[in-house]
Amino acid sequence: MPAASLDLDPLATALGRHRQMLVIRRFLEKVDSLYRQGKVHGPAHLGLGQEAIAVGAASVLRPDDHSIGTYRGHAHALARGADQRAILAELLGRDGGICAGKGGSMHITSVEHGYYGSYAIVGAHLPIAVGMAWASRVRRTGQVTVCFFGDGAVNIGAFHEAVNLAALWSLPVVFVCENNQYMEYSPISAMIPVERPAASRASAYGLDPIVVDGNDVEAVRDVVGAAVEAARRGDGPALIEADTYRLKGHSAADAGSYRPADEVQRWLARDPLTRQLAALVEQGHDESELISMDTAIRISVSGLADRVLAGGPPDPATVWTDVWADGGSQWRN
Amino acid sequence: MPAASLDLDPLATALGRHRQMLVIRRFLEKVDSLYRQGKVHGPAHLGLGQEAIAVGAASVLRPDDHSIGTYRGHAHALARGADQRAILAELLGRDGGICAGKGGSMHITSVEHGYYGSYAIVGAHLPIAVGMAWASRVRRTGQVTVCFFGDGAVNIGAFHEAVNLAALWSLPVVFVCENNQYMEYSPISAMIPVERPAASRASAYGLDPIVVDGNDVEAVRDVVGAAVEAARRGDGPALIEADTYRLKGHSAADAGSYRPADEVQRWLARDPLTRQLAALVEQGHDESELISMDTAIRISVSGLADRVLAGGPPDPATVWTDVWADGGSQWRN
Amino acid sequence: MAELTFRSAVQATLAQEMARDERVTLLGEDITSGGVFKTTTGLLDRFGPDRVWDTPISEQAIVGAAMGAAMMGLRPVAEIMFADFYAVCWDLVVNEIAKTRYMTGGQVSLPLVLRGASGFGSLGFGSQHGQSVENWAMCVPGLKIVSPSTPAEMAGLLAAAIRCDDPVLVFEHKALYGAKQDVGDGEHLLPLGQARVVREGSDVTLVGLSITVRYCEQAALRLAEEGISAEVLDLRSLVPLDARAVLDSVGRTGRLVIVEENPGQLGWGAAIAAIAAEEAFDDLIAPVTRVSGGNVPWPVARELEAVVDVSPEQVVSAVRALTKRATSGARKGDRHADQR
Amino acid sequence: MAELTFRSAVQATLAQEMARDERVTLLGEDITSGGVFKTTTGLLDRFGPDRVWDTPISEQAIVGAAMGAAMMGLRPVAEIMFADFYAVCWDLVVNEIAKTRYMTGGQVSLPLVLRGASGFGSLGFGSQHGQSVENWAMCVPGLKIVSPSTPAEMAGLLAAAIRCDDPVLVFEHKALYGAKQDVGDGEHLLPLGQARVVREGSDVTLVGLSITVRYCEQAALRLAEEGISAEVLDLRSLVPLDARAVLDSVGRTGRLVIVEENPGQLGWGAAIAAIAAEEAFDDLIAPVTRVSGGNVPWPVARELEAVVDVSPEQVVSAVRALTKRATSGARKGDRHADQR
Ligand SMILES: Cc1ncc(C[n+]2csc(CCOP(=O)(O)OP(=O)(O)O)c2C)c(N)n1
Ligand SMILES: Cc1ncc(C[n+]2csc(CCOP(=O)(O)OP(=O)(O)O)c2C)c(N)n1
Ligand SMILES: [Mg+2]
Ligand SMILES: [Mg+2]
Repeated sequence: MPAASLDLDPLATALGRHRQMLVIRRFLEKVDSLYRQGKVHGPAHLGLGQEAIAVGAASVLRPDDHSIGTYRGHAHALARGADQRAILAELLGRDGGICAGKGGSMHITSVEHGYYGSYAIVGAHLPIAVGMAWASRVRRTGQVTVCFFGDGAVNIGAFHEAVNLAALWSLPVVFVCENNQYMEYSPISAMIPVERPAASRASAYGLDPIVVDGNDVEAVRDVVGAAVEAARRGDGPALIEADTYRLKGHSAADAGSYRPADEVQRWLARDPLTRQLAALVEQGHDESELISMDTAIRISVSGLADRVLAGGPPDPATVWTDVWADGGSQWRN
Repeated sequence: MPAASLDLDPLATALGRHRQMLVIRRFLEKVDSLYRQGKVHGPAHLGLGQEAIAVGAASVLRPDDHSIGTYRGHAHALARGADQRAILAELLGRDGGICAGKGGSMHITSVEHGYYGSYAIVGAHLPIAVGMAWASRVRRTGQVTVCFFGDGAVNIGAFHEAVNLAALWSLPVVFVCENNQYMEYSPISAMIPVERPAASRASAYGLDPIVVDGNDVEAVRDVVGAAVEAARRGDGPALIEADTYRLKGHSAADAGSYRPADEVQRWLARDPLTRQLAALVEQGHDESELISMDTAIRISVSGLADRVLAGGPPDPATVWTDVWADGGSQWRN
Repeated sequence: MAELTFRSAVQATLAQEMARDERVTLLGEDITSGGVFKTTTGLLDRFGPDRVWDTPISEQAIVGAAMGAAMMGLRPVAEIMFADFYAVCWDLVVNEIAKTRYMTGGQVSLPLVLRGASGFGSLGFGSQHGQSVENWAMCVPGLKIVSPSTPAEMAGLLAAAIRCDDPVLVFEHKALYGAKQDVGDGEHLLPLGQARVVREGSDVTLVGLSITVRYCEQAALRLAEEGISAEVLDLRSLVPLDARAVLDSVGRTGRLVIVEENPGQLGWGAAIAAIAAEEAFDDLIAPVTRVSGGNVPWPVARELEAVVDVSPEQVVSAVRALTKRATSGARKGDRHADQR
Repeated sequence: MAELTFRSAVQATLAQEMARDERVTLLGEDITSGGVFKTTTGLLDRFGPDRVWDTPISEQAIVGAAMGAAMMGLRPVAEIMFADFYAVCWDLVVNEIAKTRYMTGGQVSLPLVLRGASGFGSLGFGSQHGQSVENWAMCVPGLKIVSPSTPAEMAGLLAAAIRCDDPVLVFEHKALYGAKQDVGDGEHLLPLGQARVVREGSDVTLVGLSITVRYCEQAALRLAEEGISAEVLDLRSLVPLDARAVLDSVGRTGRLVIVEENPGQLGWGAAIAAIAAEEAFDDLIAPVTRVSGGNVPWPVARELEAVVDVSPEQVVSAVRALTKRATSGARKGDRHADQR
């Protein structure tokens, strides 16, 4: 990354990354509680526990690089710097939603921050990511696209076609599989004929099998960073499998009771925030300061939520905008 | 295979397999010339040069085993014993066509002989083959399904989903990739990021990479035979790549001029029929007898073509049959 | 079955048919644990792993497996979690399943059911999880299309679909899953292709499918208060289509309002309207009217959903417009004059 | 461009637009060698490998790549060899491309074209390579749908599609590829959403699209010999739809016959018929009639194709039936009486 952007980059330091993970964690916890209060219309899939992947990856991207993800995409939008208020407004169906109330929780998008959207058909956005990277290659812009998807997505055709074409055309795209161990209710291990959902497939595309501890933000930063720079150099795509775990159910409506208690415990012990906190303290940061930073974040998020909730609904007339480039939706005269 | 079926099996001997390859070769050559005479309505994709795969594989199947293939499927139907006359009638649009004039060259099917059809959307029949094998497994019938497809099909999503599910469920299905080196006009080597279209992908499904000389009917018989018996035993699926070459263009309308002359020459030297003939002579068969067998086959095929051409068209009223199980096509009252 | 929800009607009918015919075998994502909409709860325990199969997220493989197994004589019932996902396996549905019996000259039968949640209902599922796609399937000959409107209808039509020797797509409107109804005891079985007269009337015919049948009923009640007598038809299935029922009703009422949840650009309602415009021309005393979903992808914010979703109110005003309309000069004005 | 075939109109227009705008980039199967239908011949040589990309058989990746690149500001033109293959990438087309601008609140634009061979035309391609699927796309808001009828139309509409900032599906009827026409010189550019009056007439309006426009013209000639004056409209595009042109014409003729190649079960013709039945009710003096492809998967034998394919003969007899029909008592019988 050019030094210039580094200075401005809030994710440039371990502390900054910890802070960003905290922001995401507290934001998602707030969404979870708002959901329980019936204030979120429609499903909400939270990335609780997977913050290190979003932040570690975002930390190696240039402002003009691209990322794209799934319905579990809030963390990725926030990691790129998307507006918390606009995202909350979208989730709460208030005016000023980041998708104008037309996307909801599953389609959070912030093109302004290089996050090209959250897609809710499993696998569908991998071919789209390929196209984004294809454009960068055609124009030789040096931009890289990072595409996040789940472990369950490796079994769908679009995954195969996308990774295969990216490899064939040697495109600057880094595929990051967030292996949180589950589809909706089924453990991924029961749904693949190989050991690992993504890494075990890499050789089928002439790619190296890459596995990283997805709950270690610094490890993610290093591994994704290397892949991004390789892609930028023109060395083609990478397929990275990041091991992680979702702290809650598949969506806010799911208690996740199908998960063995000891398994949950094991993973709780590997919480990316606890680990980064410990690392920072070891590096000499004052723990109490870190705690009060967390407190400040909690307070700001809930204050933000109150303000957004106080807002009004979107103008019903806007339902007819944004279908066509002319801004409207007229299909006949 | 049980001895009983062996005795009846025309493919049980090397001579019988040679004879069957000759029947297919002369049959397809006849179709090619009929096409040039404008007597075939619609496209015709010929398996000229790929006879050893069809015959070698068919030779290890029980009469109650299943096979399924692509628009390039005439050889597979014939290898299972489908009626030459009914197939020709289908190709020539005459009455008595094996698909009643509703399938044409791309959809030759003979369920009576265990050949469950020719499908013209690349990759689509692989998931169907998985279902056929799934039924055999659910019912524990010991039946095996062999699924033939081209090298170009490995890049489509359906291939990935099908082989993956077959491996996960350990189904009795043997996937045979007929690697004839080309898609339509593009060499497959230019369209994959790995060395081999199928074999290089096997490990992604926990399967062994298996490659066989697809122009050697005995080698095909041995390799497919081992996979079929393993599947029958319950050891799950196999993915076999059979190297071969089409002697003509992609379809009868294509001259195949995009193929380097020396490449064509190299492969002509490996013609499966020439090789089997040589092998038989070496084993003490009388060459002139083999030649006259060939002559007899040519004569019978062209006689058959004349008789079929003399037939009338299908009854136009039959266009309204066969949509529903009740035999009709009524969708409203 | 007694009192059932729409959801439990699915589960109970699957159980009933699995018990009745051992060839009935289920596959789908997360179905052994009951599925996302809890329509397969308990079936694994009752029928065992050979009858209920969890699959990876591989809709092409799921639908292809159903097709291949059906060719072998099983009677697979595959769950497609949300109807929107038919798009990822559309080739298997419309190019393979719909055509293979025909293109093989009748050599194979495909007794299979594809079923799952569908529809909008302003539940906040948005554009990729909220579509009603019965119209997609109606574009392609060779598929039977069922979309029930009540728990009893679900039980009777799903049983019929599973016993049908042809491929049937069953659409379960997700906003109806919670609907309760006493369906009485014993086996439920309804014919495919027979519309249901939900309510008789003489001034206008309201045609609905799935959730819109409710909207039609609610509209009919309000219209009755205004002295307008509305006949309500539940099509039940689009293929086979009971066009006669619609034409007969229009013959009596002279007016037709079709209520469809899908966008009106090209919905199933257009097929009904076109049939009426051609075959009921002399009976119609007013324009054929469609009340359809808005022609945009579905939004999520409640206030936006309300604009594009169809509603009883829209049906009521559509009917008012037709009945207010001067029928003088209309071909059948006289015959109907007394009724206004 | 002077004399062009439908096929060369595609090639020439692609070349023209690629020369005009360096963002126009092509991808598809075997297209560098000209493609299966020879619609991209010579473009690799002229524009180089950065502008013309051969792909594996991966339609989901092809369409997804076009979408992603369009989001980045390229103007990709992806070839889908046969329209039937949209089924293998339908999710990218209808759930992603059609919806992403909307579901992101207008954050992205998708200036892309998906084009390729489509249609039946009794060429022996059968059920999996012979479908007209404009109706599939019309079911889903968010896609523009163009289906040209002549070489000149192809040139003008393809250019418009490539310059359009929205996703456009262009259907090239394979039975028209050989059609020749002198298209004059200079750049061709037509507006999207403006129907073409192919021939004026006063007794009946014939509405066609793509190849059926020809059938309408041929039918009109024969009808003229019988003293029946038929107006022929070429819709050119289904979205945007020039409904006004149809309604205005029916206002003059009082009769409407829609000619569509797709199966009539739910074709684009139903949308036109439904609009007329609702908005031209007072103008219609005869039933709205559709001449549609048979409701079966397409067969291959010539004698069978002839039964399910639409033809000028069918159009002629449909019109005869309408004009013979007693118009007495018809709402507009008087006004039109003199014309019979
Ligand atoms: C094509 C498709 N099939 C099924 C679904 C329903 N679905 C939504 S999320 C999900 C599980 C995805 O698991 P994974 O890929 O591991 O992502 P995660 O939710 O764990 O982040 C499923 C099956 C879908 N959205 N799209
Ligand atoms: C989904 C799909 N895409 C494209 C095509 C057009 N097509 C027909 S055959 C073919 C080449 C297939 O090559 P391969 O799989 O190697 O089989 P082969 O023809 O060599 O036997 C293509 C691209 C198709 N039928 N289906
Ligand atoms: Mg997961
Ligand atoms: Mg090949």
